[in-house]
Amino acid sequence: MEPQHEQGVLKFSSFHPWGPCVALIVLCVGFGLAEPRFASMENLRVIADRSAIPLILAVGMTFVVLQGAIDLSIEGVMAVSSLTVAMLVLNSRTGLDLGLIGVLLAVLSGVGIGLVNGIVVTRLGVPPFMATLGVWSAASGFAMLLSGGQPPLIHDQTLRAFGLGRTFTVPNLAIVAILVLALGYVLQHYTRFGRYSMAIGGGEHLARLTGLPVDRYKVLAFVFSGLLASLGGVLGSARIGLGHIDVGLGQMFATVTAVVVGGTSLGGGRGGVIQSAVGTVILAVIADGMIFVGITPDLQKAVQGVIILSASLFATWRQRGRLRIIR
Amino acid sequence: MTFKDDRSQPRRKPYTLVRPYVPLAVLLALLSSVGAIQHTFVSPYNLSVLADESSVILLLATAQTVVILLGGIDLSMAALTALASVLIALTLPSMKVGSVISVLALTTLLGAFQGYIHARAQLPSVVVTLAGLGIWSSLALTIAHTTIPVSAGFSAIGWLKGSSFGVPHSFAFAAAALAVLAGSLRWLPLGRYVYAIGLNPRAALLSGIRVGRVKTLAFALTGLFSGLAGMAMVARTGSGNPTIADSLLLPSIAAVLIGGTKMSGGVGGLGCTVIGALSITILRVGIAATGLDPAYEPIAYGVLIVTAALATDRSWDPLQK
Amino acid sequence: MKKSVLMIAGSVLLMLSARIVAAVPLCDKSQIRLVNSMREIAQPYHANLDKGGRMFARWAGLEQRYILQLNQGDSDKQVSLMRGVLTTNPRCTIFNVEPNADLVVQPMVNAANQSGAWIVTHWAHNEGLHPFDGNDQWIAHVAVNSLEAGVAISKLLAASIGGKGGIVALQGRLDTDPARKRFAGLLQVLKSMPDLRLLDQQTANWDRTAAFPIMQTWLAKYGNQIAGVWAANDDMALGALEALRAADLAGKIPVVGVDGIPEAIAAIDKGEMIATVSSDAYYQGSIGLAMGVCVLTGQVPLPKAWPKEKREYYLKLQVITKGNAWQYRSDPQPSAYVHDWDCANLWNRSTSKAF
Amino acid sequence: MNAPVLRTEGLSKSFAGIRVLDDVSIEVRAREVVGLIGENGAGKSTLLKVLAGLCRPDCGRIVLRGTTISLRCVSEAAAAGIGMVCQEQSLLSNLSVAENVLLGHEDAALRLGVFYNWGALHALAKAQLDKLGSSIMPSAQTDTLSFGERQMVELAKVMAIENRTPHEPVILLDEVTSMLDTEQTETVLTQIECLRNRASVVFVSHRLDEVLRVCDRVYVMNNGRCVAQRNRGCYKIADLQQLMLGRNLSVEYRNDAPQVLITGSTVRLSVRALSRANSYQAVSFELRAGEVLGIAGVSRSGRESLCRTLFGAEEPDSGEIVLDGKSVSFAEPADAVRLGIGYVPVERLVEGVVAGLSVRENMTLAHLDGLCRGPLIDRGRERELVMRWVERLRIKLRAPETPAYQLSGGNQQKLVLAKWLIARKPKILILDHPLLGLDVCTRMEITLLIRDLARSGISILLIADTLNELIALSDSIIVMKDGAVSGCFPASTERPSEREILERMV
Repeated sequence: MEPQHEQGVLKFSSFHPWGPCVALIVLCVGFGLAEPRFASMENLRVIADRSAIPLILAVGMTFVVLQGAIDLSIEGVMAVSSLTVAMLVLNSRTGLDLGLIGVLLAVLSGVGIGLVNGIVVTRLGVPPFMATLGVWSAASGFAMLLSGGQPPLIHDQTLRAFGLGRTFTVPNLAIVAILVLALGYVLQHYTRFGRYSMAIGGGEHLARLTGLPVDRYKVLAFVFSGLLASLGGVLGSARIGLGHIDVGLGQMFATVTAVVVGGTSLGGGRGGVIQSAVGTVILAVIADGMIFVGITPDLQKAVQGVIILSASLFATWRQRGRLRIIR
Repeated sequence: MTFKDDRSQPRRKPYTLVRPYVPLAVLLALLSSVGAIQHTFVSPYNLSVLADESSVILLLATAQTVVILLGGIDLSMAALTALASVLIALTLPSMKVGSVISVLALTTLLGAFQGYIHARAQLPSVVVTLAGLGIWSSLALTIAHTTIPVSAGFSAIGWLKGSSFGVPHSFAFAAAALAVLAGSLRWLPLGRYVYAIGLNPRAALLSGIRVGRVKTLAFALTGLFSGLAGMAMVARTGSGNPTIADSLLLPSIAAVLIGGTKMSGGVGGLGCTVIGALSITILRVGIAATGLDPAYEPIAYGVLIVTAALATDRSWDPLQK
Repeated sequence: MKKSVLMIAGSVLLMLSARIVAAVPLCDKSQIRLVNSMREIAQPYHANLDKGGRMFARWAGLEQRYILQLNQGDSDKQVSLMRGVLTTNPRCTIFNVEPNADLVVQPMVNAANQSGAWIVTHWAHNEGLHPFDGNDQWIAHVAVNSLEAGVAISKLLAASIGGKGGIVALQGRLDTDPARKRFAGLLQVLKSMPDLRLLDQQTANWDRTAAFPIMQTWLAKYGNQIAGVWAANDDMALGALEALRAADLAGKIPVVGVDGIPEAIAAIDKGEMIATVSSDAYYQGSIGLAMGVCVLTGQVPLPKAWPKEKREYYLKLQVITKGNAWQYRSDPQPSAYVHDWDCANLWNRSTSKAF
Repeated sequence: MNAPVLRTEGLSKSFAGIRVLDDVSIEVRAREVVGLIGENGAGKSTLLKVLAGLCRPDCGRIVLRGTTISLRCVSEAAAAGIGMVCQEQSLLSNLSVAENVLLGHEDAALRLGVFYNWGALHALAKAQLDKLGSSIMPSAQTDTLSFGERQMVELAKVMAIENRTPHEPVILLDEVTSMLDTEQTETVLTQIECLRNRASVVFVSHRLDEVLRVCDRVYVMNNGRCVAQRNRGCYKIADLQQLMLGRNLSVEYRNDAPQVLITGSTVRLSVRALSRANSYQAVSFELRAGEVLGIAGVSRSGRESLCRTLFGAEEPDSGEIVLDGKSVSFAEPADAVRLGIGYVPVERLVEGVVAGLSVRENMTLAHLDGLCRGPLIDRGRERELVMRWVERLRIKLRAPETPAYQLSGGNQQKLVLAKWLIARKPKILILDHPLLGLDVCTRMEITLLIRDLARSGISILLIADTLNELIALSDSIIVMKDGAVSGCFPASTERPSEREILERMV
């Protein structure tokens, strides 16, 4: 019988571990057969490039989700960091040219917002869903103030070059993403942060009973997620060349979807960064593949929906049971 | 570890007494603060305008409340609303009232379908309705690439537009729908099942409650209300549009939460959802009325959500950690 | 020819009516409120709408009375925001509306009719709806002929690649009128040029960030088959351009867009884009307000007295290419528009009736 | 007679005005096993919680090795060398055993003070488990363990404390055996015996015999006060019971009414060759009207699974269930409920009651449709019915609107029973450990109730905590072993001995 801590909002037992991987392979093979050029080296790079930023976001989100919480604020964070970086490096609006420092400051803005999330959740006891929903909204408002109807263009060529460039034919962003993923993996499996996050997700009050500093690690998770979100925002604007409040448009849903599809349970305590990475790549492959096989734009969301649904079905069908509790 | 000691801490007591009234307080505070800056904002006329504006969000939030009480969530409502608006706008000229009825029937079925998948395949409602969100919205987009004006037969829904005794019909309609639902939550066995499932699905199951059936029913409800919302939309804009309601999803959920219903299910109710919906609407319109920089609206929005949660969502509950 | 006749007729009629109806001011000028209702200000096009509006407000000495309303792409909200303002002194309030989707025009006009506020709309509205059909508060609808814009850039694109080869097209939000009309323009041109092939088309919802990966994927899929890139607006064009830049193809593959935002013009200067069509956001953001002020101050008769072609007309579009890009490089000065804002020349940029 | 390691002086604690600890003073000496006995709500658990730093006393002080300490949280208590094993398990089932054992104290197994060294971690955990002679793999995921094994891990976790303090730890065991079946209890008790030469132990249990067996001294608690203290050997059981209850215990269920021979009555339920993969195989038996059929067996013998199957909560792979002569199949519990079958699960708070709902709502949850006038619930009739059963079962509560979580375990159990009894004509009751963790007094009430129900014609399928309980309660008994029926004792005048059953169980 299931232990009690499996219950609670949005909690459900974890996916069949190999489900997502299989789904990913099936998708690749399918698209590859439908359109041989899909398998081309160039397209692999494109997919890597495409999934880079979502992957970075997903890694951050994973730790929050592992703790059984959720971070809806990443779009807001991305907007803020995007404008901050655009206004701190050489740009069309402010006279500043801080270069790398500017980038670091922009990334720190995310840390700040993450800190706010964490404090609102732990100190004020607001449920993460609402806390981060609110912070999301507030942050995007702040970004609008910064933007003020004059999106700053980024003239800092090194930053632009990095955003668009490749090293050894691998897109720079993809490299960053891989590094972040590696970092995430180490954090999850070899540090207290990761293990305690698991523990908190497994049963928060039990973790408290054992005397773990639960709140500290919750804040940490939100900060980490904020950090990576702002990193994503910075990279995104380095790529399109201006500070834009819509730089993270739709990323929140995408990231959560990726995490879920990858098999990290929204209930917390199950899954991990690798799973989320797989989920992200799945979504990237879908998006890319659909353009390849020329599915009309109108239907893309539908196809995405169907794939998410069938992927989850495929992954969890065998785990159905009369007493299984699904929210 | 039992939670007895925790919950019976005396200092919590007084707070738990005022808790139910907090959403109302938030609403009034909001209204008065906007009214202070913009006096005419609290004029009867404007209040009725507000009520009218809130009607669609209210419809969405009402059904959403039931699903959230079950411990789930429905992300597909807005998309379904858009689909409904398109279908109604398309079929009104030919089928008149028949179109409304058949579209409502359809959306109800689609909702029930999602519920069935969720219950039968035991997929989390987030996943199922996320997929639904994608499917319904692109379905709407495929059916109608753009705005479909209602060329004829508008009378079938036109009655939603007017207002009597200063009460806009759309709002009265939404409120009535909510009242009916609230009543059945209170007086029908179904209502009690909903709360039981939200609080402890396993015990509910082992008490012989047909959980799957209840869930399917709840999602059928969201389907139906999405249809109604679509109808209200068409009545308001005189046309249907495939992206008409996208931006209403989060506000409607926020309305439920601000109303004091807990994400974790089983705690809360429809009473406060009205208040939540009104608060959200004031925010959407109020800031503009005060002539502040629009950028402050999302900020205020965020602050409100957090404060509301702060006020309502700290009630203690034995089955939640 | 026909146009000029219209103009003359128009102005004559205006003078007559001006003399006959010794128009009295409807509002004390200090009471007038100017509202610019638009989607957002993140996109440069919208930012320029706002700038235009503010420029006019400053010029007319109504800077304090200028209100900006953003609906963040939420049609329902655009209407709500309008009603929110109408609670105070509607009769002296002027709305200059960039409809988030054409369906909002109807309810906004209705709101105006009920409350007595004044409204000018841009771009497009649902079929079968006209200012002159008893909508007396609806001063005018300044339509933009998106088809024409689409045709213009498509022709230029075709010309730049010698009328043959494959092109890819980035569409706007599929449920908006400009998106479809501009694309229709492209299809029209394609029909006339058999050698020109449309390899692929996708929507990027007007959004630069969304356009980037789509373009990347196309490069992977079609490689060197892509001879040109067609985008329904400059923002997406620039997104695609960045993707090209990432593949060192910037400037090698011609790109066209619509809107004439500063970056696009800069790109045209650099030769990375070859053309864009501007409906002059500054003008759109201000002309409606100008009309309203003229009406409210009684410098022109009530709209219902105007001839139909002045209530609903197409706006002159400016095709920007390397040739004339220099004129649009920097933000225009108010002086550039003072002439257009004058109550006598409100219809300067009308090309033809739009009904 | 050595010096006390841990001493409490005049501890008092109130919750919501109700005094749960009233001037309690006890002492625990080095290498001594102290027993705490008393009814439910006598304050045993609260006392332990205070000692373990789970909640703070209103007044009074705790003296550890001569120095007064104030414990703000569990980790502080642990640091001071006090560890507690709770009634409810506190393991994180999604972590490995090793992580659970060392949770919060991994420092010894960290590289550079940051990175986990899994090898070291497992080694450390193994050391702890070895102390208890347990062979559980430290790398195993905790939710793959049986309840008993998890209990072992709990113990290991608590024992790990001794590595962190220079002194011998004080181990608080709160009802650790109440959820275990006979042979698991045995192991735990032997562990406690072993603990004696490493630590001081405070042991709380409802099972008097266990306490008396392992404890050097017992404190008797009765509503919040420590009423007596007895050393090993110098007390009589009856006398203790009297102290616990504050009154004389007239009848113990062991010497219970003679069995009625119900072989004549009709067969209510007959199970034929019922099988479910890796739970039980080819189980067949008959349950007659008014019969109490006990199922003996160790945990994992498939009896729980069998019961759930008969309630429709698990589906059988093959075989058939015949109810009143008609072959039935349950798609979900609801079907079984409609046919008049009720199920009282082990985990009361998780599966039995909806803690958030009121007593009234809980009681009528299963049979609401019977209480409807038209489509609507008839509140009047509902309330009246509820009150009737509250009285009949002597459920102690302030009002029917009291939320279920405010009831004591015993009353919750009664509530769960009532939920099934209010049905028009309940046919079969499936009781999974109905007496689990109840105090003597409630045990007896429920025992008698079960008898009454049987006499009134309801058939009862019973899984009991202990063998003698089982023998006492049931008319006929089947024994299950590794999922198969290994023995069957039809109702007869003389009862099978525990030994007879035991040898068929293991």
